[in-house]
Amino acid sequence: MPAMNMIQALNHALDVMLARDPDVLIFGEDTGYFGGVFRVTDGLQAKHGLKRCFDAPISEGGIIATAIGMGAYGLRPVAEIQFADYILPAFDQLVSEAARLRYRSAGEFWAPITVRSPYGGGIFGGQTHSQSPEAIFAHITGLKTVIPSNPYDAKGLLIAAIEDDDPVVFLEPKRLYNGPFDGRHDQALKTWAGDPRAEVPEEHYTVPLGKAAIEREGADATVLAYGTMVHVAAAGIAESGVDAELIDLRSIVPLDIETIVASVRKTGRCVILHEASRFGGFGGELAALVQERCFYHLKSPIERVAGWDTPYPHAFEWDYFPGPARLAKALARCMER
Amino acid sequence: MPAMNMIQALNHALDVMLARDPDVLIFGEDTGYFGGVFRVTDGLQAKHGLKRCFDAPISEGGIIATAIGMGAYGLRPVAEIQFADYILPAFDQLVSEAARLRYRSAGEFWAPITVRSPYGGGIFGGQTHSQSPEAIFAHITGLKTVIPSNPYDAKGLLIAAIEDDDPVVFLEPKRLYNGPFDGRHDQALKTWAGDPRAEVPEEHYTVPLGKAAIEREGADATVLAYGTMVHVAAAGIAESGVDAELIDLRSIVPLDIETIVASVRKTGRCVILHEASRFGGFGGELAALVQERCFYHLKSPIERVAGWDTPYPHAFEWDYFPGPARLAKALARCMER
Amino acid sequence: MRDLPFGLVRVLDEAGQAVGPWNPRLEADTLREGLRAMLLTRAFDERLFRSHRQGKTSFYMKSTGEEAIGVAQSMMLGREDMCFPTYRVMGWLHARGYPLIDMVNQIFSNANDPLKGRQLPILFSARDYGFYTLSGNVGSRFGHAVGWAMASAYRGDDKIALAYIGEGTTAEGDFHEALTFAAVYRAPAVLCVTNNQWAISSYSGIAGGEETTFAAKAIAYGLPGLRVDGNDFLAVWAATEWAAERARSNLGTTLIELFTYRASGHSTSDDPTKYRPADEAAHWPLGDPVERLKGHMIALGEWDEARHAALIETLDTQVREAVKTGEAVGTLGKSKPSVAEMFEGVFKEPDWRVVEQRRELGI
Amino acid sequence: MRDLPFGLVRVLDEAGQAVGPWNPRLEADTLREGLRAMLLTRAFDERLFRSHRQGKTSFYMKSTGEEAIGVAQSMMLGREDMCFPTYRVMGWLHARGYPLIDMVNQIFSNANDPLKGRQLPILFSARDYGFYTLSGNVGSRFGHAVGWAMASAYRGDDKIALAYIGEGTTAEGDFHEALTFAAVYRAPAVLCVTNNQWAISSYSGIAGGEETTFAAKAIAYGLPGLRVDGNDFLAVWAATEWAAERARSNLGTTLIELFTYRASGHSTSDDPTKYRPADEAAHWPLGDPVERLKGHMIALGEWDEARHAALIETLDTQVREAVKTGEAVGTLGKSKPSVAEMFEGVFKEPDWRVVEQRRELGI
Ligand SMILES: Cc1ncc(C[n+]2csc(CCOP(=O)(O)OP(=O)(O)O)c2C)c(N)n1
Ligand SMILES: Cc1ncc(C[n+]2csc(CCOP(=O)(O)OP(=O)(O)O)c2C)c(N)n1
Ligand SMILES: [Mg+2]
Ligand SMILES: [Mg+2]
Repeated sequence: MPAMNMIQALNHALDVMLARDPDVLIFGEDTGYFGGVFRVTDGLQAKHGLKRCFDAPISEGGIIATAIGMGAYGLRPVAEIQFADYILPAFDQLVSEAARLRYRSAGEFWAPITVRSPYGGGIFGGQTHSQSPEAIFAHITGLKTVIPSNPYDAKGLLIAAIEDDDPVVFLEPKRLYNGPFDGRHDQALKTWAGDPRAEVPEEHYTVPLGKAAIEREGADATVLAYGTMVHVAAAGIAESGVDAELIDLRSIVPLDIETIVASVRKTGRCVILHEASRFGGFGGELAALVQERCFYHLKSPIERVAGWDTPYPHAFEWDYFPGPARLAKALARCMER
Repeated sequence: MPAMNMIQALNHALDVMLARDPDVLIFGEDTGYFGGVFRVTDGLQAKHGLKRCFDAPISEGGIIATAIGMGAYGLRPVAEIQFADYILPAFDQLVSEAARLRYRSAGEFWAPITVRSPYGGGIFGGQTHSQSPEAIFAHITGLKTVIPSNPYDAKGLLIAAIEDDDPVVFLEPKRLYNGPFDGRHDQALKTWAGDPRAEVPEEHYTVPLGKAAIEREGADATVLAYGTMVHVAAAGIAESGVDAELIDLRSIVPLDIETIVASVRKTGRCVILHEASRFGGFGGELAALVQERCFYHLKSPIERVAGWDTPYPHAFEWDYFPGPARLAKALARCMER
Repeated sequence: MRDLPFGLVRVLDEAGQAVGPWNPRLEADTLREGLRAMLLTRAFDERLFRSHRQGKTSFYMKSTGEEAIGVAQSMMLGREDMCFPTYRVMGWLHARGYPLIDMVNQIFSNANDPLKGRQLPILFSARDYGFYTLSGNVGSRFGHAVGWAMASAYRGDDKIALAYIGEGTTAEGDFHEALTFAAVYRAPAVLCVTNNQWAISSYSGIAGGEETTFAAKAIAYGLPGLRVDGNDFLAVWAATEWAAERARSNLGTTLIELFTYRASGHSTSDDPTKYRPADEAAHWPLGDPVERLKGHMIALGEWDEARHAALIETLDTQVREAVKTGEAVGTLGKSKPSVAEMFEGVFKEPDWRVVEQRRELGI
Repeated sequence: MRDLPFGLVRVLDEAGQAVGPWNPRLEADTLREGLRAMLLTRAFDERLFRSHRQGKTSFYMKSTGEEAIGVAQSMMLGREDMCFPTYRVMGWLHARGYPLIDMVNQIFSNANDPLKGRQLPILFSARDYGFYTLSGNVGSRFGHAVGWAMASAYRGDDKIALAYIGEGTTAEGDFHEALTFAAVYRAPAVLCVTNNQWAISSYSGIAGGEETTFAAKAIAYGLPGLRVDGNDFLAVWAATEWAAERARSNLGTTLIELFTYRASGHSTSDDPTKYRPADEAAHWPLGDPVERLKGHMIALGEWDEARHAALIETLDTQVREAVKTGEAVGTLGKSKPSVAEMFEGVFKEPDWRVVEQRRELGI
């Protein structure tokens, strides 16, 4: 099985789907000839032709509107939004249209579209190349939101998203494209080479939407994370010395509530970790659900470790970014109580 | 003191501010000659002139962009978005621009704008005239979100919002425009007449942003609500027979965390009520905060009573709408545990 | 081509004659069918508007004065083509024989509502009739038409898309984005601005209509723009035929401004006397489209007053019967689809949230 | 006026002579000042680009080939006017004497960064220099210029707004919305499309540039549209003067397409050889704007090679000194403003969330 970084795994997923399903096509800003600013669509136009993979005008609303129309016709478009920060001009299309087509038309029309977008921080991208907008999608009825944390999942989840008949926002943690990153920014860069999660089969396979992965088993606390934060969490758990169970949610809608609840009932403690700013973030929903369903098992308050309630601040990336030390502290606090 | 319904109180606030501050101006779709589809700007153009209150093209993004530019110049524009469902085309302007101007420019520019918009259900408006989008604003750093529940607060909060130097999303519960509504849709319509909260002073006054109101004192549980749900909560509490404290948040950003925490520490139980669909809604943030800060005082899980996780369904308005009976049940459940 | 957007395509002259190069030379049967569908649209509007006043529905919107548009374009285009409508082209469905009773049930939100009670009245969806799902948001489907048309071209099909947008709504970014994509990808689409001179209370100048024509916006994209008398059934037909032909020959998109007039209020929530002269409608600048087509047919010797009166009578009876049947099923609040329908169709397969919530509601 | 958008306003001919009706007849000192600012822009770009390669900053973007635009417009407009920039008109600041050291500190995100470490390099804000706050999102400030201009008119001031948008970004809804408001409210604004033929890897055709000119988009709004040689300092000046005059006389907005060429890569993250011929830049279709102005001044007898070389030397020294001073303060990651700045300015007054979080971080 070849080792792939996340960019290669995603590229592979697209390649497989283009070859397999003539209804799949790919477009976005710079995704055609150039192959995307992060190279995820590299080589696909050359291999599959201009009709299957092409460039779009700089118009995120137009890109999603076009994709919805294609989806309504019967195609399975995969649109790339260059940075998740730039999904916002298309937010109305996603919410008022893509997410609502099936419901309001009583099943006459639907939007089997996938919207891929690099998200998250850790690359010194500043305010508008670093944000994590997952919470505003999670609240939208009719929209699925998927976030892989490694190459194997990235390929399998992306194929599942494309094959899904509902609109999927597929957020790619850009800090993980070239290697796992545990938040220790002062250490040497790691690549995916040698990581078992980077062994990616050549062929078609799926990782089902809505199934979390238990990344590490543990007895004393549960850590909920997704995307880059899965790696940060692993480092933070190690640093804390707490025997914590680490759950990689993989998709936040649909959410694997069973795995979460079973774990917290077992451990009695829960820490939620995400990059997005804390207030109103997806951690709130997770905390609410956990305390609703595990109240009598909880030994200490559910903690949220997250970005501060400020815009993403360029020079203060590592002050803002919720790294392993902050998670370790939260775990320690849980254990003390 | 004259009795005013909420439309009159809001109209009055605008009138007072137009008279008082030459930098205030008002625009939106149909807000000029016609006076707005809900009549909130009625008569203002005739009284203050075409330059102070006028019509805008059907372009929510353009309206907010224009308001931001005016705000950067030094004016205090008040923009109306005809229905909160239609703020979405302007979401990027609110998030990427209005909310971030001050921070990113290190204080050189800011957007002292107020965006008024009728929101919420209960008027058989169907999917796109009934939604409650507050959660997606609450998550945005740099944006304030205010929701009055009665005419007195409406006027005082709107004046405070206009005078505030930060961008404020001001959501007006449209079901309360003409009278209080407790969710009992099968009963005779009530008007604001005779309600002490409808006694609205003629003159300028403010209700500060970030201060909740204790609508009812109680010992055994705390109910958190805002907008229309304050009235529904009062009815639900009465129906339940539980001695619950009812807190009207009035603004969700800034949030009056002190009042909330003091109450839940006192009562030991908490139910959160909102119209928006539950998953990812603002109730999640409230639940997370409450359990973080009141964990050892909580006698039962925090409950959330909210819209179901479906789009707003026209014919099923009263099945979807979280009415007093559902709150009463939640309170009863809390008390049993 | 740069001058087309500043003219006005007309066929019917003041005397009711079809004149000029745009005359589509339609068969008399086609004219009669068009007149029937326009009159049906009007009869239906009148009666259902009254149903609203009687509390039988939550909402209604009329197409009065604009019936030629939806009807002519519906008849002209093929069954496989798709229209991306606004709420003001119900004539499209009437021309294609969409069952009146289905419409009535949707408007009454009753147990037989084909949209299962999920959507506001008249925001139809009728895939088999080439009618894309409507929504309350104006403008946001304009770009879907372009994507749909691109998909048709991609598959090598010869279906085309036709989309409508109100002149007021051309101010939305959606309009510009749709036209940009249409031009860049040469989408086989016909994009129409229905300029009825009003957007609720705002006259067309608030959308830029005093600065230039709406058809002239085509020039910004290097597309042909036609400005057409939207109250002239024959002109609408001819312009649509021209644009459809272009689209089907892979020559790309045409923008058509259909100049018309909103003779009624915006919706049941509106009182137009608050913002425009009460008698403005009486001076319809382009005349009543129904009267104009009727006059033409009479001039041709293919129609007469007696047949006209009889047709109106027949159509009104059809509408009344449909309304009666719908009322028997139930009107707003008196009948509705199973509450389970509230929870269906959020996703293709329900997830645990709606499953649990359905259980919580005991259904 | 409908033909203007299809021509090309030029002043400098092949021989370096200023010819034709648009010649702004500038003083020699003005030309020298323009040349200086353009050369400074270029020198600054070269050196700071190198700083990025050395890891001293996270990001940089050059204006190479487009210097005439920001510089001429900055010099032409008044100190009270406001420019709503893109990242590619840094010449605006250089022409107004914005301190190089402030720029360098911002680019190095160091302790003296005037934007307090909160913003990506070169996304400046410089109110006192008539330079509105930039952001990573393209297009979203275009409409702010219109609102700002409307506010000026509302107050009875005679300040005008000038905004830029890249040709690629004209596809965004923001572009259309800004122009619609500008036309409807007759905003005293000058709206400019910098058509440098590329949007990262996409040629201008992807934004519709093969179908018509970008200036022609003005016709959609009934506005005058000028298409101008953006590498011709004099033509840019003259067109801006004309448009500014219109704006100040309450005649409303002008759309100007500035036809130019992005001679360098998109940014430090970009490798243009991946998508365009490596030698394309060598064949700049309109010539290097610096060389063209220099040639003109030499032809006028107001400049010579020796002075040119000396000026370049002086400017490079200035830049080097500023960079050295900035480096002494610190470069990316080696120095930054107080971490407290991360929590300031979210709102005018901090709320409890940032107060608590600051405490949690112990600062
Ligand atoms: C995005 C959005 N903004 C605002 C509205 C409110 N609204 C409904 S209809 C309408 C007027 C539309 O006018 P026009 O486009 O001219 O169409 P017409 O009604 O005249 O056919 C407005 C502003 C809406 N439905 N959607
Ligand atoms: C809203 C948004 N979408 C996408 C991007 C990514 N992006 C940055 S620059 C750029 C190209 C812009 O091209 P153009 O408008 O021609 O300006 P130029 O760089 O040529 O000056 C793109 C797509 C962005 N910054 N903002
Ligand atoms: Mg209209
Ligand atoms: Mg460009």
